[in-house]
Amino acid sequence: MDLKRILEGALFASREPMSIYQMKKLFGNQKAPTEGMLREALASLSDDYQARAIHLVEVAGGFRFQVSESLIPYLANLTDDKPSKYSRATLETLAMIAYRQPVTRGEIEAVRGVAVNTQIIRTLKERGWITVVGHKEVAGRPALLATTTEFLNDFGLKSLEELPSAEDLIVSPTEDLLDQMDIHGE
Amino acid sequence: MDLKRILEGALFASREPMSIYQMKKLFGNQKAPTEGMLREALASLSDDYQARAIHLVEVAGGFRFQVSESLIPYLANLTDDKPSKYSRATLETLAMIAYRQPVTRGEIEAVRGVAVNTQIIRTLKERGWITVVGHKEVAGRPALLATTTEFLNDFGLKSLEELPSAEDLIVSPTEDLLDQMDIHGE
Amino acid sequence: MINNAQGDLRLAVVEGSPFTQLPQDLYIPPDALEVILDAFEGPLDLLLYLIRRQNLDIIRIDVAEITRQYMGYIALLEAMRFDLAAEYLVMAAMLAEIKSRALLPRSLGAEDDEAEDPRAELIRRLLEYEKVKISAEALDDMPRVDRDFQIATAEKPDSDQRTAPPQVDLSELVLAFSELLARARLSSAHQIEWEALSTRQRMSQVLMKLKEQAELTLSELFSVEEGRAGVVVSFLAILELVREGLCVLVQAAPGSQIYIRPVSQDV
Repeated sequence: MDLKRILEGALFASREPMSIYQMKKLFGNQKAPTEGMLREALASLSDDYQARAIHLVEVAGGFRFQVSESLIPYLANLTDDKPSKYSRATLETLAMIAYRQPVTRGEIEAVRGVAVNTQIIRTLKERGWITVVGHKEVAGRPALLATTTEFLNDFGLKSLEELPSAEDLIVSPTEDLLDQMDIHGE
Repeated sequence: MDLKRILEGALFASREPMSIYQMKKLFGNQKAPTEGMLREALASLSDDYQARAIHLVEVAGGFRFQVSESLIPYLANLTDDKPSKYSRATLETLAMIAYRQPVTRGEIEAVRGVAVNTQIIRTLKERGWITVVGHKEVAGRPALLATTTEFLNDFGLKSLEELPSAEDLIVSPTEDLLDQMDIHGE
Repeated sequence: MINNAQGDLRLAVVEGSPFTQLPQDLYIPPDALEVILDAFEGPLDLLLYLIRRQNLDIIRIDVAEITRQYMGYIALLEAMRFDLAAEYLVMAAMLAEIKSRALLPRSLGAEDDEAEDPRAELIRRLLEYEKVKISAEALDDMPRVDRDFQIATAEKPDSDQRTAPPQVDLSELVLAFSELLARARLSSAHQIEWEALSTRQRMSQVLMKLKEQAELTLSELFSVEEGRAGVVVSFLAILELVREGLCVLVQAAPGSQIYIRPVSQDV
């Protein structure tokens, strides 16, 4: 497959801007194209989309496809203003990472008893709340996940120690848990 | 802006497949195009992408752009997250639900000859592939399980009829089983 | 193509080579037993395997022979003290019953009892199960999102700025975790002692630093401002990282600088 097609597919599959470094990474053990070749292919790709409703743009983190601004009025008709919510699976995964970091996906699965969907990890990474801090030296070298500074900021915490102890909550479920639930009362 | 461009932009902006209904919604208070017009524009759009690394496909939930399967080996170099693999028990349970829906857990157990682990059901629900569609009016009112539109979308299907026919897989046991075994021979 | 007479057990062809003596074939190395038990999805699956292995047609199974082999497995598994699911034993009893019925004289006016023929019932179940098994394989072979193909998307135009991401309240997070703990506690298999959060946080920080620098001196990880408690936390974190095999400590000579490195570095 030619370079331009590979980049095109990868850019559309990626949810974040792709850097030149990542584009090279696409080729794994094969010989990666040079930056010059990549930029040339990107320029040609950008031309291909000149007349379309999406454009290849360069932003801080690299390149990405972006829907043209002229679509804003149409897209606005689609959104209903109901605020979205994270699924319980996502919250539990985030909680596991916050409280048990650094932790692998397998370890999260062991406690949750359910496979953790790749999508969930991706959502949390995109949100900027978790990051890969290393790899565990066991079969498959699973990524070790931890929370970020952004996570602390967004939750108004100075450090992880300020996370309320969940263990205390289940010690006396009758009182604390009920209080907790009152806050969110379903 | 012409209809094709609007659809193109909206399809790329959406993470979920877009139904004809949603496409009409794009036009808000303006006069919406007819389904015929939309389908014509979609067909033309699909042609435009014929030679590219992405394709317009129709699945149960509507239309979406998809990156070609040929890109998978490249994309795999980018990420540590391996897509979840499902155990045979999970796949067999899913197959029972897909082919026999709506079905109770007891019915699945009767056919498989073993108890169905709660976790399997939970994994499939969490993945969004199955859901409870009702309760059987027998003792215990067991939940009736069925597959979701998301299941069809994720497997690239327009409807359940597109599932490979279980009957075809084993046509007539007396004659074809031997052939089957040759094919699947371990 | 295999051309053996149906039902002739002594002439089964397995993977191209003729078998005349099936019984020996039943031997399984003891350490393989666990693997084997894991590999089967239940008694029907095991039976199906026994039948397929001999290239036999399900509807012509020789119940006596299959029962013998099945019992052989069960006996082996029991001898190895594997916890057999009750289903396996129920099946053993069922097979034994079918076998004993087969030994009885044919007629005795039981022909009107066709519907209750346990052999027919077993064959029906085997055929039905095989269908599910093959459907499951076919399902797994189908292209699936994220594994075999990706959804193509482009960033929404700027001003529209995608519907704000979901907001999460700290208490929601704590609640999710406490519920998770409560659930994990029910299936008490996961009684793992975890270090204090401060240690785990420090572990993450050390790993994050190592991602940038690949090698750090131990002293770089201690900071005077944190005081004694901070040093203890760092120290515990490093020990835990080493214990979990995530980092190694390297010292060139006694008394010289100690370095910490990730276990393997992709260069």
